[in-house]
Amino acid sequence: MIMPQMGFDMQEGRLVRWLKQPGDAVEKGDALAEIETDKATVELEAFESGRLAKLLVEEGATVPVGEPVALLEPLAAAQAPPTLEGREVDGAARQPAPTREPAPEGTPAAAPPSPPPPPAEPAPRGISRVARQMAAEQGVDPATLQGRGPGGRILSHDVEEAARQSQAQDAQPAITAGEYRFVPRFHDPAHYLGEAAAPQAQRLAGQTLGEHPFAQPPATTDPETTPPAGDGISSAGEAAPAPASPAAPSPAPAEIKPWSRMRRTIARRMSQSKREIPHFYESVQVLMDQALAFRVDLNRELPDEDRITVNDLLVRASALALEEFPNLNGTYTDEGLRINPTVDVAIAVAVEDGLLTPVVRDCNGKGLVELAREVHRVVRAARKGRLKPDEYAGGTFTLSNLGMFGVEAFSAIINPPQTAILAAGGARQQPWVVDGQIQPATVMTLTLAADHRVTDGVEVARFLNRIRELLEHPWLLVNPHLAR
Amino acid sequence: MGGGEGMAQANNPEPGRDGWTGWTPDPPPDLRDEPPERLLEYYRQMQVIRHFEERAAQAYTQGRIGGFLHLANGEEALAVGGLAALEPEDDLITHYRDHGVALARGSDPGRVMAELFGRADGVSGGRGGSMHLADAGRRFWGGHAIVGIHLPIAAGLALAHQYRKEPRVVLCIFGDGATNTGAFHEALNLAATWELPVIFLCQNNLYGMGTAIERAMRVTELHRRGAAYGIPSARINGMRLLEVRAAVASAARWAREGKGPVFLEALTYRYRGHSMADPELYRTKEELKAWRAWDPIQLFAQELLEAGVVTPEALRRADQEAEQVVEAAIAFAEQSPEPDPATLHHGVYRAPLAAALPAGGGNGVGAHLP
Amino acid sequence: MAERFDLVVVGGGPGGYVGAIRARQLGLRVALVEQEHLGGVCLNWGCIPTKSLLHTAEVLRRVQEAGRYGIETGPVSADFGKAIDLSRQAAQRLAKGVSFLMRKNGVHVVEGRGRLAGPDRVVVEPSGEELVADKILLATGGRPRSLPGVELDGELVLSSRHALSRRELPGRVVIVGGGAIGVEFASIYRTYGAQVTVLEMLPHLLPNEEPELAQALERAFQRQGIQVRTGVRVAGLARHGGQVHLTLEGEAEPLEADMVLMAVGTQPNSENLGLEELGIETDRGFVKVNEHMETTRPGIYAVGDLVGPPMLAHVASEEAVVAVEHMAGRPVPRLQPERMPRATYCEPQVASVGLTEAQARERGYEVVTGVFPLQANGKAVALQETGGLVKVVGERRYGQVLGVHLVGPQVTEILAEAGLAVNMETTLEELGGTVHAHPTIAEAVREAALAALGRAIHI
Amino acid sequence: MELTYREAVRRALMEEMERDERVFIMGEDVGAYGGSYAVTKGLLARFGPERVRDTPISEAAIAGAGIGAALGGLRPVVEIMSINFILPAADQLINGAAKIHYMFNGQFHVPLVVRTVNGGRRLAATHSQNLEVLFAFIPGLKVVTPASPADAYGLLKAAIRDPDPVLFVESALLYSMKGPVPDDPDFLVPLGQSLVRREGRDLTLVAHSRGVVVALEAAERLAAQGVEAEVVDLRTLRPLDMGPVLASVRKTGRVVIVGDDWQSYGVGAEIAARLAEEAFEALRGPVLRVGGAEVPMPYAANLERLALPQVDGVIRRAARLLEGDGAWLVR
Repeated sequence: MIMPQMGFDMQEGRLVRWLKQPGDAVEKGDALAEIETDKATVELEAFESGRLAKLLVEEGATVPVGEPVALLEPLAAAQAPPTLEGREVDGAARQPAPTREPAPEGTPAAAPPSPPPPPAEPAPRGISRVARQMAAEQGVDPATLQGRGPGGRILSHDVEEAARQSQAQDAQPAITAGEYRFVPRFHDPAHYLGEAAAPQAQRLAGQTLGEHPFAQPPATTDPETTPPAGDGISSAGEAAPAPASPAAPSPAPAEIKPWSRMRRTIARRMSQSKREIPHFYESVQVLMDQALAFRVDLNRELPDEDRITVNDLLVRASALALEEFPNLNGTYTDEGLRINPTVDVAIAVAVEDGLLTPVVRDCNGKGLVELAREVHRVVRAARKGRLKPDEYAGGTFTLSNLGMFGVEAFSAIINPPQTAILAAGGARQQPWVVDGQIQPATVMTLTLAADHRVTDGVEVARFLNRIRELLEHPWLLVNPHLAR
Repeated sequence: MGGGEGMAQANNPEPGRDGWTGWTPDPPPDLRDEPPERLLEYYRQMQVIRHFEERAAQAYTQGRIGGFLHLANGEEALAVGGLAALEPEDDLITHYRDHGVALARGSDPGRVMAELFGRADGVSGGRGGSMHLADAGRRFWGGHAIVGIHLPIAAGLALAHQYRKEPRVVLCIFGDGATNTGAFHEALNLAATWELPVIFLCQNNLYGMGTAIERAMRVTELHRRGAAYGIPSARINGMRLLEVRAAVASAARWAREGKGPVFLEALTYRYRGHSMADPELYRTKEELKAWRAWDPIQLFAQELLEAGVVTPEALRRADQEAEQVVEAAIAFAEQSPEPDPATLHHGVYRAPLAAALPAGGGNGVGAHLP
Repeated sequence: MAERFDLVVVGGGPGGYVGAIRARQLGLRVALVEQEHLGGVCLNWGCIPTKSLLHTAEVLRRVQEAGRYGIETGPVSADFGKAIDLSRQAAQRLAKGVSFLMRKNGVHVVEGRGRLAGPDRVVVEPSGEELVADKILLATGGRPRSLPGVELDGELVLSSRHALSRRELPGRVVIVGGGAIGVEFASIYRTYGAQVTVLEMLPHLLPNEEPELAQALERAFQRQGIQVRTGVRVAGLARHGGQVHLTLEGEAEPLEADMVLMAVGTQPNSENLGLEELGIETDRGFVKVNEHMETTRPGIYAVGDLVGPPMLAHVASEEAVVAVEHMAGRPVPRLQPERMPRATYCEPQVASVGLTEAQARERGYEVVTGVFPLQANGKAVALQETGGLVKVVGERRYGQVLGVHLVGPQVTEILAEAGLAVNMETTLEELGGTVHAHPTIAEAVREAALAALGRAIHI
Repeated sequence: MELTYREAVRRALMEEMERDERVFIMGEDVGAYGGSYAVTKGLLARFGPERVRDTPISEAAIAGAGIGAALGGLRPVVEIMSINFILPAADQLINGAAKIHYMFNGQFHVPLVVRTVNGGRRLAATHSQNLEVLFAFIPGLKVVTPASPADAYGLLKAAIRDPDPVLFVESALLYSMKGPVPDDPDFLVPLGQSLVRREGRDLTLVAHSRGVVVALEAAERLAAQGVEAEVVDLRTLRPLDMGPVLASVRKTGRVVIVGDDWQSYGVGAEIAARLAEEAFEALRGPVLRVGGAEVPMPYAANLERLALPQVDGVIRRAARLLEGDGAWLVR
């Protein structure tokens, strides 16, 4: 690897930081190091896959364009196990550029040997409990912080500083007390390219199409890179893949990946729900053509950021129907059913390693657009890990929508202490018989799981039929009191 | 309105003629209705472009390519799909992010690479470089590197067709940033007014250099800008090759029938920086990852595989062919000589300078040579 | 011919020499200018010789109190001059150590007085040698202040520095100033038998510490026969023969003394440094710096007593590290002055780190405190030194430990634990949940934390 | 045949459009209105709206469409109503037209004529400029400034038949000037040839555009005093033909350069530099210039007169050269 030319006027670059170490496997396209030029800090990109054999240049060194900075063993050679030597920085490695000529002979400074270069200091990792809690409260991701406490420990000041900055940005994207920091906006492909989630996400894991790199499930399935889908909402649904059946015996001992806190919480709550709540299920099929057309019409009038999604329509329909079926909006207690004064719909949102259920309060106190806006806001906040505790607790009903993941129908687990959860599959075209004639129709399957202690089959059926009615006559979603 | 008599109306527009209707892009065809060889060729072309640009990037970091290098990784479907919809006698003009377009138009990869290397065998003789590729034989009128400059020129090319009553169209490709230049607005207005046969294909990759579209314009649905000039306009998914091809083909049909220009906004994304010196501070890695899930080549390959119209082996063969093509292009470019120094002053003008001038005194340059 | 360096350090105290070493570790070429002794006030005229004297006094006190332990010693005599000699030896040994460190690390030491001669150069007086550097670190330290109009004559009115070389024990000493230096000398002189009076303008000794600590100290001083006069102001000072008469505001009768020790604070050595010429701003003599210790002139940094309180050796050292790392473009740790540990070696010792209760309230914390008296600590009882306490200041929201305050035997050594707790932002639960060895004085820290949680075991 | 400058331009346009159906004109108000300076009057009726095209007020589009049409094989003659309005089109002309042939290695060429007008009377700062020199700076463009009806006629025909982009700068103040024009539809004045408009032995006056008229009048008045001034009309600013200028200066040793453009960095500056490089030994005195005052053009009549080259100014400089003959060498 050489010091790359990164701009027509670049003569030399400073190697700011190695992002890979000797012995590390390198994929084509990986960033190996950060290079600082006069204009910017850019990444040194690997144009081949292989293994980083040796660093020829120390961090901080300034290197003319075209001079080697590291040795990259191509893939074949890299198959050999890495040697320890590879980890050593060559003795002849370039020292940080001397900023002055060497000391003149005879001066005391010249006599002793130069002290060894400072060892690379370890990345700061620690975080105080105080800082961690504070970060959780303030919606600051500790991983984004650079600790400035002892040894790089992240302390409360660091969190406060970050929170202040982020608040300043939220409040006003102008120059604040400090330096202006540009925060890029996320351009969601789903927003621009359509409703559907990224194409690869639609494919079920494990499905392969043959022996070609593109035939495999894409590399993008790692959770970090899973594109935030248009409505990327997941659910604690029973459709979640069952634990893998015992795999072929593997020579290495199985590695235990510890449960995250979120997974533990989900596990506890879902087990409790299934244990304590007598679930029963009912499904209806809804013709969605009208709703989809209605949505398109509506969106034509709306600014981009307020575009209504199918999910929004489902929230709306559920909320309106719940108003008429307060039992399903109630909370089971041993003493009796608590009737909740407002309809607060929780929406299951897939996040890394689990799901959150942000709540939209008082759904029926809002107009459709306002409701949608609020849904988008809380879903966005959930994805960004910026939900405040009171934004994900205390819903009266949950909607779980896996439609955009190509799921046809599924049933979900009630989110206690709620009474019911609605599971929505995808709207897809299929033959439909009307008056003895087959014609194409866009059909969506809705499945309600309800608590049998609170309600019974007929009430749930009526409730589902009301939702169906609302969705099939979508203008009712704007004004439910209109005659059909 | 419409018909082939656009010119006659140019000076006598009907009062109140400000609407447009009647055109919508064709939907993409079913894969299974396409000849598999053709689909495979599209795939191969996209891979050639992808490899070509990757190797160019590498050559750039090695200092073998100079100046600016603007890559279009992620936008291959637009180039290949868009040009698949053109006839050979149609015109093509584009902006500086032009490698893929040149290759998709059929320019020789070796000569394109040689141009990047600044060699005599380059498509522009080494005088143009990455931003200024052109291929007269393929009616490829150039990569133009001043943002928006080529839109009026495209209108003029179309005017020539209209003037001669030839059923040819001009495909004019430009970025989202160009839609903020004065030339864009002037060109759209002129083309609309005169019903010139131009397809304005806006490659909306969401950023003009590092400025996100919403930071540069209030109307970010760029097709609405076309509509503002009375041009039939549509937004399409630029990551889906067949969607691009179908839309451009239906636009070309419309223009060819003398009904005037069409404006297409193709949404796409550039996976690399604006140029090689781009630190990409203006977008997040998450965003880049999210868009990589829409990689047009991967998307196309998966659709082909799912539809069962090609085999993984065939794709792999195409991959290999693409790599071989690009390696050969590099080799060709490397062995190509530098331009002859004696040609420095050649071709500033096409006309020979007035013969009567005294030697060394006349043409405004000769006298100043050392 | 000017010599060129990456960094020139002016001053070889704990700020200057530590900065120089860190800079060498980072690969810079460094020169250090020192006009007197490497090690600065701390080694030569501060921390180290006083600790030597305090230790000698401690030994003497043990012997004097031997009877309490049933040990008969007969008449005890002590040579104060010898104690002073020992303290000088300690200082010299350490100064040599610093000199060795400079050589070992390749710091080019220049003798003389450094003064800024330009944004990139320091001139050394009297030689006139010029040192040119990219960066300059000012660490010229401070010197004892006196009261306005009162000359430090070294005979009757002394600074701490004078006192450290005065071999004769005065009969009656008045110490003006009840800060750390004042109370440490009070303990020394009293142990050797002098009559000691400490005057403090503010309501308590050690006015920056928790009042509980000061009160405990004042009680102990009174038991030892040290007169403590707080809330008093010196109105006049007159020399009469070999005596000094101090008049206190509102009091007719003057205090008589054979010697007055001025311990009213430290002033920065910021004069004749060439600051004004370069437009480097100061505030009441202290050089103004930003959080990276950079002065208002980019490239020139200042640390230690020169930039203001807390005027402690270890603060100067840490500031120097911050400054040098910033010069070298490294990520710089955040300096939090209130999280710097403070140790005072009077008898009994006083130590603290973090916020006092009042400071914590000022900052809007919902404060909880826990106090554990050493009467309930097994080790203290065994040592028969139960005059002391530990106070932990925490806050309710996260349970963060904000401050730990100690008074009692050997508590300066326990301070390290408290410093860790505060700097790592330990919670009361964590501190209270950490098992401490029994019997130790340190157990009191845990108990105080538990007390703050309402769960102390031994009270 | 005797024609005005305006008629000469119109006649050249008509004849070329008749000769070659690829030739068409477009510009703002060239058709129904008849042209801002009435140059294109009657052409719409004669050639119809396909070939006489009124455009929107879109200078960039006009120039760009001209480039495109020229690339596409037509011979567009586009009109920019006044050179004061050409700046939006400068991008198209400088970054487009001037580059395309060279940059694409001769694959394409741009046979485009951009007609426009400089100067004016009482039009003040934004409408009186002589910006032709901006374009004369650009290799790849040709810049033509006819100063007589015959040259207007012959140069325009040559420009239309030329394969390269030509900026054809007419002079607003000369439109009504009358002069002989050959009655020959194939009369061409080659681009890039200067012309000696009047012979003389004592002094050389070099001029372009309206400056030529000033120089000729000055020469007349000098002749009355027995001084014979030679007047060289540059006619084409790029490519510049220095031949007649050098020949004349080698003969007279004295030179005054006359032009309406601002002196600094102007045409006169270039001529003076070329003389210093190529005819230094022939000079018998300093190279003097008479140019526009370095101010935005004022509206008031007296100020405007002061701001433009006048015959008197030329004569004063001529006198200085003649009277001080030899003195400057001693000094």
